[in-house]
Amino acid sequence: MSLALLYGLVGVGLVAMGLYAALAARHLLRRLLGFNVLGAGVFMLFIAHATRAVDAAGRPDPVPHALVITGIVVAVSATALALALLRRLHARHGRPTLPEDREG
Amino acid sequence: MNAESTLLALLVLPLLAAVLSLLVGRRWLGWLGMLVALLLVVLAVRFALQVAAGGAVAVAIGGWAPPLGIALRADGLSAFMLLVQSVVGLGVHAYALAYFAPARRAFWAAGWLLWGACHALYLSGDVFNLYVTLELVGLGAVALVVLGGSGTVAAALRYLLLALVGSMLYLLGVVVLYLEHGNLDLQALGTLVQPGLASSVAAATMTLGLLLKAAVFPLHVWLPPAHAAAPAPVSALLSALVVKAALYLVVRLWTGLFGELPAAGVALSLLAGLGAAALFWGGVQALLQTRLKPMIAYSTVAQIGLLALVLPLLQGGAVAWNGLMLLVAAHALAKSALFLCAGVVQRQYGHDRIAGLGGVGMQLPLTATAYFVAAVSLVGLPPTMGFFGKYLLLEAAIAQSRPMIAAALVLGSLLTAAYLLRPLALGFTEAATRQAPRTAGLGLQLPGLLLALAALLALLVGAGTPLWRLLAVGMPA
Amino acid sequence: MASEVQAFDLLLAVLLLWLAWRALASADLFKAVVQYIVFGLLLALAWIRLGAPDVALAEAAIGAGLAGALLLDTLARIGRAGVRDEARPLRLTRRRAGVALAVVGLAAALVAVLLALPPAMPGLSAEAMAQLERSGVSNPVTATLLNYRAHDTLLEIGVLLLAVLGVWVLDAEPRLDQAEAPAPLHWLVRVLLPLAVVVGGYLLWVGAHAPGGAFQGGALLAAGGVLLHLARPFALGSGWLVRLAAVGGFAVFLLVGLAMLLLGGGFLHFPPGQAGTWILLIETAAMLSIALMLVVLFVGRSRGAG
Amino acid sequence: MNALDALSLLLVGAGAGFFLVGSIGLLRLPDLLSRLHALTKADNLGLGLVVAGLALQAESLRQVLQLGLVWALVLFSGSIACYLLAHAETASTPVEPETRDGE
Repeated sequence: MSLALLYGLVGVGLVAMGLYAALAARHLLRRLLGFNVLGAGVFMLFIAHATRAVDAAGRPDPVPHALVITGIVVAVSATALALALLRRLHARHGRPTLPEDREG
Repeated sequence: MNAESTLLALLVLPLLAAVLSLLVGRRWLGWLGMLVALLLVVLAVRFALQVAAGGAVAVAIGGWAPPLGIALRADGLSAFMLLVQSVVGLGVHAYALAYFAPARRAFWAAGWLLWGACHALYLSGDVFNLYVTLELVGLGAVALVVLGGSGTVAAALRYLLLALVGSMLYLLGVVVLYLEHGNLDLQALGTLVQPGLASSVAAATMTLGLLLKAAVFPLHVWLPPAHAAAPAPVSALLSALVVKAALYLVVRLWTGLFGELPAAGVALSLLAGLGAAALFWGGVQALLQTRLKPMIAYSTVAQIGLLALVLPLLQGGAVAWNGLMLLVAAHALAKSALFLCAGVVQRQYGHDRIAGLGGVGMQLPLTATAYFVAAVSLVGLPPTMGFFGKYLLLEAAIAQSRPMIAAALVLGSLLTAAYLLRPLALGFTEAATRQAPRTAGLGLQLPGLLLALAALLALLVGAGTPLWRLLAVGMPA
Repeated sequence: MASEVQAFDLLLAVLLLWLAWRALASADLFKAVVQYIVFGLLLALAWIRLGAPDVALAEAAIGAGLAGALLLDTLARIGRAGVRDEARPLRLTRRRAGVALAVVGLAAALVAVLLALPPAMPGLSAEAMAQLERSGVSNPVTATLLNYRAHDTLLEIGVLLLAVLGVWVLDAEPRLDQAEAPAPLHWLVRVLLPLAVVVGGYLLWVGAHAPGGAFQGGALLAAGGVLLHLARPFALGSGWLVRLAAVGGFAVFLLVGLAMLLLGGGFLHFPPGQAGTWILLIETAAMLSIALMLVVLFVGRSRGAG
Repeated sequence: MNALDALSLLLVGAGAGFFLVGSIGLLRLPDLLSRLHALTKADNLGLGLVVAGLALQAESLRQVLQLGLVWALVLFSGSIACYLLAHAETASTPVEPETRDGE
């Protein structure tokens, strides 16, 4: 088993968990954590792959690295905005869930 | 100014306007906005002419040719979308000038970033760069929705979460493509992609992510609350342009990148099925609404369904392609006009209950006319753009012996007529329920009317041969 | 970089999956968030292991650090009742069966894709290295971010700017009532804040030829700002200067790109001889803006002390 | 393996041992204050030993100084973080009987 495959499989696992939590959970903070884990999984697939594409000097492919840094910044920006919205929603309704996800 | 410079100007100008919007004094915001929007319309027209005359344009940013760098590419489809974007944008910005008084800086700054993001999306020829533009569009839309106040927070958050998951699914597909081919350039990938598991997975995740963002049934749940709660000019931008951006990418992917896959036919038929379901579900929901803005928002769900419904016809050639483009433009113009009208009504009466619209025809004749023209175009009655679009699509459906699509097209149009004309009937037949204080001035009423009329005027000016020549540039064979 | 799988990799893989699962499934969200932050730190370790130190720095500073601070701040604001979730938040119900099925299908397809990939792939490393001479920097990741794919990075700063605009649109939040910050926190700030400035500047400078860059440096500066806010809450508002500082990085990036166009190159086309200088200019402005915007995302429009 | 390597190994091993003890203390001790006590004492010492072991392997004085800086910073922020945690704990749980009445 190569390094790329091992971490690639971890990436798939993270994608699966994160996607499920982002879509299925009720608590909005949990859904956001799910989105972030999903993102981590996608990035992991990408970086793990970069180790397969080494150049003559043995350095991995830098393009996925740069793209993942972009992805991390985008994901954190979006998370920050979502958290700000979540705090306002909670302040207004006293609940950290969307109306359709409330029980009873 | 050659075509490459026009393209760069279209990319940079809205971003520059966003920067200026954060720095200039508040009273200059609107004028700056109008100036740049007018300039963009001129540039977009010029660019369309250049593309129609000289063919597709490509610019490698920073002088780095793909696959290492990012190429901007524009064909007829891109130029046409830029044109639609600028015309609708100009109308909505003019309306915002009167709607947000005193000016709200966040509207202009976020609005310009959103506009720039749409341009960047229509021009981008790189699958990862498209991901960044998608996120930019999504976050811009959220920032604009929350301008509607604390009542919009739940809708904005629902939209943000689903949009984020949608773009992450898209990115997953991009990663799979890179894993397989080591390339991100849209054009190069088009020649590299071979039928197989990896391509299918990439196609499935990217399309699913985009359908989520385009609110294609049954992934539409986020749209009606968000579009109904946002301030009217924002709703107009979102319904007319933002959902189209994701749909544009679906068309781009399935006519280029994945068009040669054996699964393409099945996938497009599946999309058509979803579209038909959306057309009827959205239509029925729109009929059941008691307020104007949610009704128009559900109508967007239905109209997006209509656009998805006719996608399989694209494999059959130019007639359907031209018809779809006309329909896209007609919907963008009409839908933005309808939302602007709803905003006027809300300003005038303090509510938008359909039952309380008696006498609108007398009290707000300009707005009622705008609503009427826009509704007629959406329904598809002659001589509007919507009519010509649907006519061409019907012709294509019959020529390609797709009776189900033709039938759904006609039935969907009847349903559209049912829900759109109901408020109008009330407005013209019933007597005024009460005398409303006049607050909605000309500045608020005219933009909607102009947008609605643009759907008629555009046909006089551009339809026929010049438009077909533009759309033929880069049309999938 | 050893590309053989070692026991360490297996341990890290198991830990990553376990921590992610705990972050998503533990009933107490406080625990979940802490587990997520630890997950982020281990993720940074994994990036190092995979030969991506630039990503590791970004992950530790932005992904685990600032996102973690934001998550914890949100927990504090939604209070005890909001932190408690269902006992089994991800329990499989009939409503969720469809989602679960789709996710399992997707995972199976992805595993099949991974297994079918050839062991070695060209990727873009050859092209990236071949052009490194002309890019103005010698760190290929920085070359990609600020030269080959500068357009991505420009738009990405735009995304951050939009998040800030979104936060500015929302009403101001009430300030958390907290006791006077204890004295040792002030000592910490007094030592760490200058250090954050120095290290942030160092990361920016070193990014040209070693791991580092504007995003990592900006995140570090922002961490200093957040720490300062915790010790001595301040308000930022959205006045002209703050707006200028927020948009400055984006504006300088855009204007330099345009200047290149007007000087006869192309948009964002740096002449190879001067590329290093232009990139440093863009990165400096970007770092300051990124730092400020990240602090704004944390501080919001909340009113300062008093 | 020469004597220097052996010494390094010994120091790093001892450091890891202290980390282990600290972590066990974190898991097993009953309340926050004693947990903090176990954790910080063991970790500061553990990290010091690890740093000393690694410093023996350093290629230049610069690396030694960097390692020292790492240790000093962790020591400094760790002890203040520990103080803040303890402070928050004592501030949020006043004398027992009063809270009982209040609830």
